[in-house]
Amino acid sequence: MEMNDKDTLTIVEHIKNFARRHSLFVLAYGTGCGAIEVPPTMTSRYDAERFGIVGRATPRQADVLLITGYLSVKTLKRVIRTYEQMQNPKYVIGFGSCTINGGMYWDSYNTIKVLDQYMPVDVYINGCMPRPESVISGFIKLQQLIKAGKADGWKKYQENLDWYRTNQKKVIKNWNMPDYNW
Amino acid sequence: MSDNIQNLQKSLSERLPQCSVKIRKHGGVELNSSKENLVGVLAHLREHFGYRHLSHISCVDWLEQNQFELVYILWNYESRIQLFVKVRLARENGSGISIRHLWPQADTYEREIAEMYGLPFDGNENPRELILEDWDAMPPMRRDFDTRAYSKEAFYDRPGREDAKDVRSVISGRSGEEIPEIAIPYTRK
Amino acid sequence: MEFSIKGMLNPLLALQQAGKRPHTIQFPFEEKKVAERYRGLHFNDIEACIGCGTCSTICQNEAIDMVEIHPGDSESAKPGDSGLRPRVDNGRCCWCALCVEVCPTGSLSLTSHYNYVSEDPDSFLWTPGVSNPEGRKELSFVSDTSHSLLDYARVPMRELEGKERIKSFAEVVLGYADEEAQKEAARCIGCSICTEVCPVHMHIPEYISAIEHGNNEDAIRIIYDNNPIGETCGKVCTRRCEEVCPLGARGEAIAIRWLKRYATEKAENADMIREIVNPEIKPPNGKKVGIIGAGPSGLTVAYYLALRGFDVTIYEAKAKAGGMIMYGIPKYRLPLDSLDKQVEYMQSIGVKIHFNTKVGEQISFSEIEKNHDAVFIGIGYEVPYTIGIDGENLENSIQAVNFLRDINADKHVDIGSRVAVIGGGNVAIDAARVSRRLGAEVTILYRRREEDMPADWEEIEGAKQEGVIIKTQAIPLNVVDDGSGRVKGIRYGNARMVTDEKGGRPRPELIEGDEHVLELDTIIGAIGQEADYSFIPEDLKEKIGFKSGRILTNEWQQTSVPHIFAGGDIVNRTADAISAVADGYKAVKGIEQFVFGK
Amino acid sequence: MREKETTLYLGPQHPGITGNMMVKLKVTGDTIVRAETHVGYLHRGFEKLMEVRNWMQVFPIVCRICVPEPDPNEENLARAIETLEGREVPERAQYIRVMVLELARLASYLLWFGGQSGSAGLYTMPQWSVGDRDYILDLFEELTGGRVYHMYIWAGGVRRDLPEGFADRVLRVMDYLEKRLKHYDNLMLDNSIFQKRAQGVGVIDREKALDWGIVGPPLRGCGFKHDVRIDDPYLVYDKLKFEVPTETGCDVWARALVRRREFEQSISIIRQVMEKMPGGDFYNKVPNPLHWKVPAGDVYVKTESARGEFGYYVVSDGSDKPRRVHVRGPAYVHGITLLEHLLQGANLADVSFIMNSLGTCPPEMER
Repeated sequence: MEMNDKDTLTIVEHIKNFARRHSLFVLAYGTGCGAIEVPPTMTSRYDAERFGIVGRATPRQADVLLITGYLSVKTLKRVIRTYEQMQNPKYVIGFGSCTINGGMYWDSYNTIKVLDQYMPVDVYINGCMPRPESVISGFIKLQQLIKAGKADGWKKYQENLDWYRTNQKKVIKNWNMPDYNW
Repeated sequence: MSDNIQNLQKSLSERLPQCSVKIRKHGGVELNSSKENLVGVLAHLREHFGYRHLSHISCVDWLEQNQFELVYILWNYESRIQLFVKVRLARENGSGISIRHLWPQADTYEREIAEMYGLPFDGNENPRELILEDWDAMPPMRRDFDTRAYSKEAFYDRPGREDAKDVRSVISGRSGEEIPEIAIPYTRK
Repeated sequence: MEFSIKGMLNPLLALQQAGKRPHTIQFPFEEKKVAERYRGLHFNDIEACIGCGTCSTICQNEAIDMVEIHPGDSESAKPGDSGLRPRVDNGRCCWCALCVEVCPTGSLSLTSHYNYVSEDPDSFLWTPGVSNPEGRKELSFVSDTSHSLLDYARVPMRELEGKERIKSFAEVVLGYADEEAQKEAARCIGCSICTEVCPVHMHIPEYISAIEHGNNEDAIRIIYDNNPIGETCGKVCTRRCEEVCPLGARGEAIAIRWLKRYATEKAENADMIREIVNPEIKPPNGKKVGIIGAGPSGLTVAYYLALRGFDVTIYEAKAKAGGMIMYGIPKYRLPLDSLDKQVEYMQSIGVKIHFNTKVGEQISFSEIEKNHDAVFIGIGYEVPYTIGIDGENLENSIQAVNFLRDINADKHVDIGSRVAVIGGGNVAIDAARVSRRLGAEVTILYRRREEDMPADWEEIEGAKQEGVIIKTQAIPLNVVDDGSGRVKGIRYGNARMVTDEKGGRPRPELIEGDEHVLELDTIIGAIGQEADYSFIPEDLKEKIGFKSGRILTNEWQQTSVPHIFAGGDIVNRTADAISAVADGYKAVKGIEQFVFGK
Repeated sequence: MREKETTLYLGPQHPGITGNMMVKLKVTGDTIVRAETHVGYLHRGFEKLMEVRNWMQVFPIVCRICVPEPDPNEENLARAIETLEGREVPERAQYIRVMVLELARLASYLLWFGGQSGSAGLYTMPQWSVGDRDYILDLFEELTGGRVYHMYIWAGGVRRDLPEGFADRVLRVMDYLEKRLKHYDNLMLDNSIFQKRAQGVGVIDREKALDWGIVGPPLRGCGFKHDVRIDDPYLVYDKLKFEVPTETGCDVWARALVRRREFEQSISIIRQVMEKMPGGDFYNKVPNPLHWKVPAGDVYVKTESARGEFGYYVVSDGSDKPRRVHVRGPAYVHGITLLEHLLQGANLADVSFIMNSLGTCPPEMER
């Protein structure tokens, strides 16, 4: 039942996207200070599990990578490695100011400023740090994007890998990481 | 309390004549030691004065005097008097002396200072990087390291904010005011 | 260790919680109301904001840019407003709200709105108030003068007591001590909004900053950069700068005038000024400029032209330089030696002044014209208007300008013990306060309300403290004479204020029958002055354009006769020293351009 | 025959680790032979950034140094500046600060309750305690305008006065938490599983703890009574009555008990503070922040945070920017020297359990 209209998703895609957006498994990696608002989001007061958002221990099991704020160069290296280990489709949510334009660490010698130079970001959440409500809104936004077939950062990453690599290697001096095959 | 401090100051000056001892304005007692005497002094304080708790080791870069200052902050659980031991070291090619045989946690402090200031510690040749990774510029905590310039060079800024204007130049441009050179250092930045 | 029964059963007690209503907030279906002072996204009241940029300066994240909302805003903004408005980069902001705490006008606030997500990172650049006009209704973390980090209270100026003052002509204002000045200077936020409304565009934030740092000599140099009578202005300036000071929006403006006074007084004599300012004097360029009138505008022209290598000569009708600031301002506001010191300094750098040389009497205008490459006229308004009521030409009905001039020239004036001053400007207040010092009971009669008085509020306050009675809404009707050609009193009528149909300011209307007579010895008229142009030859007068008593000039103070320039009260309407200095400063450029044919 | 040594990297991405850090372990079987702590993943160069910002601009930065409990940082910096300047802090502000610090301690302990039992596999506890922690965050939000980062305590006092009726709401939350403690005990401290996991694990010798600069609950868990609030009192702690609980087990269990008992003490302190809260000013205004200079000098101030002595060494050269702000977080020693020591010979399964018991907090180790 394929439809020829380029802009229309196939029925199969629709079903896939339905499944994807209602089981967003989040990788438990607190990369920055925004991680402190993740436990309240996940636990009883805000209970993100209502939306199928569940924490997962390893990148292989996870769909969503939360970049909870700033990334030091040292963490960036681990984050890239983690991101590349995640299975497609995968999504990245940027928490707060630091991921957008450096936030309060705009002149720090050890943190990157613009996250989307190094990896694709699907949704940004306003705040420093974002409240649990904002985090949930971020997830809802991500669900909407998935539904519309627009959360395709992972495709962008594959297509523009060279560009990302160049940027990544500019800050990560010792690139001793394996290449992952998606 | 102040009696205790004075007694302490007195007995410290007697027992450690190689140091200058003074009562600090903001509490506690301060000892100034030379690099050579430092380890002996600290060991003595620990053994005979009850300064068992090493709170902190800090380093201050006095670029103007071309010196590093190491500050050892000690605490006595009984007398409850803070003690500062300070030592000045040469900034270029200087080195401190490790005290990790006295307090094992000093090891971490020394590694950090070595990394962040480029000040090695004799007796602590721990090669592991503590905080930074593959750092190849000047040690970042040195006063002459310009973090803004470095960050501008190393990272990207998001474009879109180039149209920002400076209030002072807008006002002076509009009024035709010519700001003389003598005034420029006083202009708000 | 054994497992205890308790240790195995107690955890099961958690089951008690089953069946209890969960405390989960069902966001987004149910929203928790955020706290009243929550720090969410910014809102800026665009109307109240004056674009001082203090928010941008305090922001440690460099998250705030000052931008034009519409292209050209910064060009078209009214004075007292930079035309720029803050734009916040929410990719930088940390919502610490320091910007709110330092906003002098209180226009910037944080709202309770925080929830914003987007896939577009560029959409996080917001202009508060423009991007979120609805934010006005959601204000939460707002600025308040009691919490603000800015100091809204001025360091009070020490003054003589009212009773002490009227005993002599000693200067009323005592000046700031070093500490006071530094404390007052430290209040400044350095925005430079004030510089635009200053007619001369003095470098106000810079010299204030220099004072704050204790670098008074730098402050003096900065002041002398475009104002050679800074000390005079420091004492008597009408200080429009203070009217637009952002701190004045919710508190007291920086005491810009007193700070200038403080700095300039640090140079105690002409030699010290010379030493500190140490101006660069260009070698003579062979061009000669004649200046008529040694008032503020003439002195300014002379000073800066002399520095530029011109041969400058001033022709002054009176025995001392200064014009109206010498003869029109009482000594308790501007002591004689202060002015002398400034004039002496100017003479030391090569300004020549011919005193007691009235043009048209001792020397003719055409002679000056002939001997100089350019001529500057700065004669000021010295001829008083008459009040226009019956009997005002009686013997002891005098004019304030003449009265002040005579007093400053140390002449004896007998005003008796009861005096009425007619008018509400600074000259009226001066005349009243001088009369107090001569021992008289003084009443000021003014047509409108006190808030309509053109005089400085500080002067009005000062007069009140000294015991001057101010009768407002009182319209003089006629002078009552005692039959022997002397004034016995003045008949005035009380007035009510009626709104002007044309939208102007309310005007007084006489209340029929509410007339009174005030008995007195002297009437002093102070309702304005005009200029005496009689020295200008008729044929030249026709060529120079006039409009309602004032000479028309271009932006460089050049009249329609190219080599004649004019400035001060005879050109501008503001009638204050600083505008005269500004005219002089512009004329310097005009003359330079004219002489060298640029 | 010698068993084969394997290298294991625990973190930085690991669900059991306390924040973004890593422990490199050499193990034989599941016994740890040697452990190395690797930090720096959260290094932002705060101390450098503070040197290029003026004294007022430093305030929003310091709270980010310790995410779970930012207020001791604010208190330290404020007190350091006040000491250098000789600035008086109004009494009301001091009481408010104590309240804020104790609330922060409670919030931090609630998070710890969750972390400690979560790392033992008791997943109900974090659902409760982290959820309950939110009520304290609500109080913070009402008082300061921010949930996590408060930027509330600053030189000269506090930023805003207490909102109307705030005391009632604080006391209501205290009553609630006190009631909840019983439930926590059922799930955690009275639970055989937890007891079995905690007792005799992560033992540190008392003398070593003293020599090594161990502070806070780990030290008090060794039976040594040291608390900055008592030993070097600041604010109005000397006017309040509270106990400093100690335990003698030197193990994870002892530390847990110490924290559990301190929790009650903090509630009692907050109640006293609310009762004694004086009126008057809450802020002694600092000079214009754009050119505020702090007199030259150096000072070491410390605050008892939930994890122990939190110290700031602040040097001013008399200019408008700090010369040096050096942070001594309790986790600096706990997370590196002590953790490496305690992990030697420990069971692999206990790593995150021990780590939690020490209150390891990476952002304060590397700033």
